[in-house]
Amino acid sequence: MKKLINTAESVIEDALTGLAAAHPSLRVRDRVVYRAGGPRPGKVALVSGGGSGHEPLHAGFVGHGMLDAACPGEIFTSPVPDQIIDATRAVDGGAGVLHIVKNYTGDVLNFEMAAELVEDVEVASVLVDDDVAVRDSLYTAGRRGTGATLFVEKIAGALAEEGAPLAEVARVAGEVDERSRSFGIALTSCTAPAAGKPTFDLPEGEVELGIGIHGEPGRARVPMAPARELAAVAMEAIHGDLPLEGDLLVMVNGMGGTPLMELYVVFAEVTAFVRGKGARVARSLVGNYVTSLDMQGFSVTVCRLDDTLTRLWDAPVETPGLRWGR
Amino acid sequence: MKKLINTAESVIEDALTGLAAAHPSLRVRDRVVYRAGGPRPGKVALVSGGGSGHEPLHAGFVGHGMLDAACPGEIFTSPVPDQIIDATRAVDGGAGVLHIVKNYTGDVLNFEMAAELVEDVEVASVLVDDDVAVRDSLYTAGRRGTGATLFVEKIAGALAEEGAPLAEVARVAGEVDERSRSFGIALTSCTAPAAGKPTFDLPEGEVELGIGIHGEPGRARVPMAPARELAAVAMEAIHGDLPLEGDLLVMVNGMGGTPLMELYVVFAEVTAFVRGKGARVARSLVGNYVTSLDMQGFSVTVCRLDDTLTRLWDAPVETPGLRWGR
Amino acid sequence: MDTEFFLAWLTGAAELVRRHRDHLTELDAAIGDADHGTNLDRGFTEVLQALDDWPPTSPAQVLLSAGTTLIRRVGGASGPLYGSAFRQMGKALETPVTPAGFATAFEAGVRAVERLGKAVPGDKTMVDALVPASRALAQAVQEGVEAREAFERAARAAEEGAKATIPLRARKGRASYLGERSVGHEDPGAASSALIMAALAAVS
Amino acid sequence: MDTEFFLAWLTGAAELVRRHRDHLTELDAAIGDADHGTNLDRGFTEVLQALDDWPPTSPAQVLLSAGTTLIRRVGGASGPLYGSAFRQMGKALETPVTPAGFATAFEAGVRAVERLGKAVPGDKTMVDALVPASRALAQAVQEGVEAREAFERAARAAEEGAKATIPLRARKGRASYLGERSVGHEDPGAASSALIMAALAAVS
Ligand SMILES: Nc1ncnc2c1ncn2[C@@H]1O[C@H](COP(=O)(O)OP(=O)(O)O)[C@@H](O)[C@H]1O
Ligand SMILES: Nc1ncnc2c1ncn2[C@@H]1O[C@H](COP(=O)(O)OP(=O)(O)O)[C@@H](O)[C@H]1O
Ligand SMILES: [Mg+2]
Ligand SMILES: [Mg+2]
Ligand SMILES: [Mg+2]
Ligand SMILES: [Mg+2]
Repeated sequence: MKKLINTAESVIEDALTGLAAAHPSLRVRDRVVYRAGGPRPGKVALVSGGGSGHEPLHAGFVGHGMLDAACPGEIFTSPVPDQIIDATRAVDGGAGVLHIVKNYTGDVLNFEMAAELVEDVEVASVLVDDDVAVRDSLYTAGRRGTGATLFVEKIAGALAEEGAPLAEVARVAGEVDERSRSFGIALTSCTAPAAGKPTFDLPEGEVELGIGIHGEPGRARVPMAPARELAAVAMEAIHGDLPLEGDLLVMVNGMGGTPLMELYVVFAEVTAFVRGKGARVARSLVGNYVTSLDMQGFSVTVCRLDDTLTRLWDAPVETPGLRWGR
Repeated sequence: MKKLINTAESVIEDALTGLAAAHPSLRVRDRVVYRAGGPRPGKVALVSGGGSGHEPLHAGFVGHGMLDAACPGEIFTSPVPDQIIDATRAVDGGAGVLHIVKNYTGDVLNFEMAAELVEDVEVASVLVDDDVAVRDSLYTAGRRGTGATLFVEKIAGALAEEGAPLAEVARVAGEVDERSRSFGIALTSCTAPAAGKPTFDLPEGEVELGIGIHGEPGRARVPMAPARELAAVAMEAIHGDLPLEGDLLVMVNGMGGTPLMELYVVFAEVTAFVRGKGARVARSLVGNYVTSLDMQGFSVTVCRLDDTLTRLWDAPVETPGLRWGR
Repeated sequence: MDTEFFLAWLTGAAELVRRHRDHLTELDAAIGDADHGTNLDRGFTEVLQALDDWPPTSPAQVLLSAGTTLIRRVGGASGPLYGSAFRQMGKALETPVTPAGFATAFEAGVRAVERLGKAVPGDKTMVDALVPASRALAQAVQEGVEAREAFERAARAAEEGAKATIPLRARKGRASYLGERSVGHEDPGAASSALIMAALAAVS
Repeated sequence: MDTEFFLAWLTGAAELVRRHRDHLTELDAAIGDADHGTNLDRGFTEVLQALDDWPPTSPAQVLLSAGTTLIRRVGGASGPLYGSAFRQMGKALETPVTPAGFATAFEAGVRAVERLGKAVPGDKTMVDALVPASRALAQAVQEGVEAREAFERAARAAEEGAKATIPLRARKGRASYLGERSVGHEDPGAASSALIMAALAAVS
């Protein structure tokens, strides 16, 4: 394993030091990343968090029009209640706080515990579960939260900036999750610093279908194929669960080790696929947004837009990872 | 080799198709990426280009406040004169065109040939050569152009938007290059699609110092070390060539396969190093901006700012790869 | 069973977790996200630290302190689960601690895990090691065997329960995402539960 | 030496470049950026295409067409360099083509490379193969040997010149960035120049 770190133990601290140094718009205190300037009176505050290793998610999306605070856990390990409690109390501007939680047992348990312990703040919570690779059934912990988390954070964040009340922000956040689906494919595994070696072995000629964002193996292993075919596998899985119709927000997301050029190749295929189904890519993102350390591969996330969601997506955002309109 | 491509031959075309689909603000014609909306009357136009594989450079920096057109060559191969001639003629708004050329024999020769052939347009050209790993002497082709290219494109682009004349834009572009230095370190080689295997072998325990951005081996190979030490090697090389003083613009750039978290770890060390020299990181960028396909590693680029350069750096920019202020 | 006994248990558990850290992480790498060993090692190290910083004066305090520390320092799924288990055990523990009283408290702790995680035996989780351990403990106490023997039976039951997760298909936690592919691997949390019970049996 | 002869030369060169493409790319991987083989293969394929689309009617036209295509399609350093070489050769070539006339034109082509790239023999570039080839050609012509023999000597000189780049330290092009580390590798451009000269000698 070769990584640009000092020690496996200090990597989170060191990265947060760098993040704070690079972005004067952020403040880092006790393992929580805050938007500078303190709570916004009257504005619903958004708090998210989860294991580290998915950068820029979540800390990179703290700022105007998105999150008020992010709680980074250890690598692939959800944050502890203390972080979430601190964040929730610190960002509350009197209008309450929305917890955006990716659907993983650890994230759910820790956010639940935190929510119970801050009786003094009005807390609502939205669970993100967009990964169609996992069937939501009695036989699973339910669908994983992956790429749609970014959509939920951006759109709910824009609504909160508009001054909408907590219940409304929570409702729309849930709606975004319901209208979104994702599917991921890995070309390589990733290497967690503490583990020191790849989480799983993936031979030269094969890829993993239906991976999550924690280096966990996927649902199946198949031979490597051209971008066109891999894109089709992901899009068929999504289309089979939520038919592609109307205006779509589409993200082709890199898993961290895949260069931009390849993501554009995939995006070209995804766009053609969408057109083929008679739908339209109305808005898009191509890049590394919800990653899995140094994993090579991609995921596609699709959200069915309506006028309100489109307006909120287009609203100004100013964060290290996503910025437009200001 | 596992890559998200259809064929090694079609990768550039396919990626440009995806780029155009993802960014309505761009137009792609005959292997040239243009800013939509045609030439800006009275504005000096900026044209750059070079081999592909460095994304988002250059095509990702086409837009308001930066480039008017980019000419992507084959992977790691400079563009041909035809592309540069087409671009130069198409973007000229009557105020002339600045060619921003990275100092590589191929880039220089092709841009020179193109410039000679467009007698009908006033063309000035700036050569970017910021890589301190290469001594500029009778014994080399001169310093390579690497990270400073982004600084030159951003700052010259802002000045052009302000309406400055060609000579002035060219002068400041040259000044940015003179005030900038870079040094790169590779943890892994990269794999060019056509070659199908890594350009060089780099054993588990070793790194390459002083690499360029074309997967060429560096100046020396040394044992892997903690981020703090690798950052110090890069910064000492830069500081030894251009003493770190006053306000600095610092970019910690990923080579394409290195996750953001590690780049922040490096940036934390770079900031500490700069402070140790009594200088100040006044502006910064951390991310994958001038890459080498899927190479893992980083480069640091430092530019000594003055008030004018700081103002121009802060000016609004709206491109796929760099955006703020609008 | 005094305060020393419970301190010795947690110290032993911390040692076993440290020694088997990489193994637990490898088990998690196969069907999870390769962090269970590091999570628990970090957690138990902090547990000992806290017990050292604020010396407890009763068995219940030892368990409450350990549980709180695990909740506050581990994260992930196992942090809240183990943390709640020790906290509930502490709340339910009556002094002076008798084997019977301990068995009752232990069962309360296991219940907390079941309540929080909603897993039932057979779901391929730590519950598959903890429930058999709890049953064996209650059974042994009823039979009136001496404490040491009771703990050894509980440890054996936990160990068997952990191994029994190998053929199971996971229905809870990350491993459930793998569906059929989770079959053939031991559940990391069940394995760590077996270690914690082994530490109990090893207290002398 | 008629138009057919020159078409045969370029066809042969294209075949040799195609056959040695991966080898040229490997040479470039060692001290450059691993694209010389693909660059030239792409270029010569286009050269034959253009010669097929717009059939030339004179030897000079063959060389001018080839040079222009290489400049327009190859890119990199070798595109403009080889392109200018063929264009200058074409401009300097007088019909009917005699061995002496060809040697003069060839020398003009090599001069174009030297002028454009500012490399001198010993810099570890294609110049190290082209200059000896040009000299051998002139020499042979002076000695009045027949064309075929003259071309074989030129090809041998180019081949020897290419191999002679191995111990050299590069002072031009990408390889120069490696400093001392460029020693011990054959220059890819010199190698491709030797192939082009071999194709000349092979025309029958
Ligand atoms: N719902 C649940 N109920 C009981 N135990 C669970 C549940 N979900 C996960 N676990 C246990 O937690 C273990 C994983 O812990 P750990 O790896 O530390 O957390 P994470 O899964 O968040 O990375 C699993 O092996 C399993 O035994
Ligand atoms: N200044 C120069 N003069 C003559 N030949 C040169 C010069 N620079 C490079 N070359 C030749 O070009 C070859 C490399 O060509 P190629 O790999 O196609 O272009 P690039 O170096 O741009 O990738 C080198 O091996 C060398 O022979
Ligand atoms: Mg985890
Ligand atoms: Mg090249
Ligand atoms: Mg885990
Ligand atoms: Mg080359």
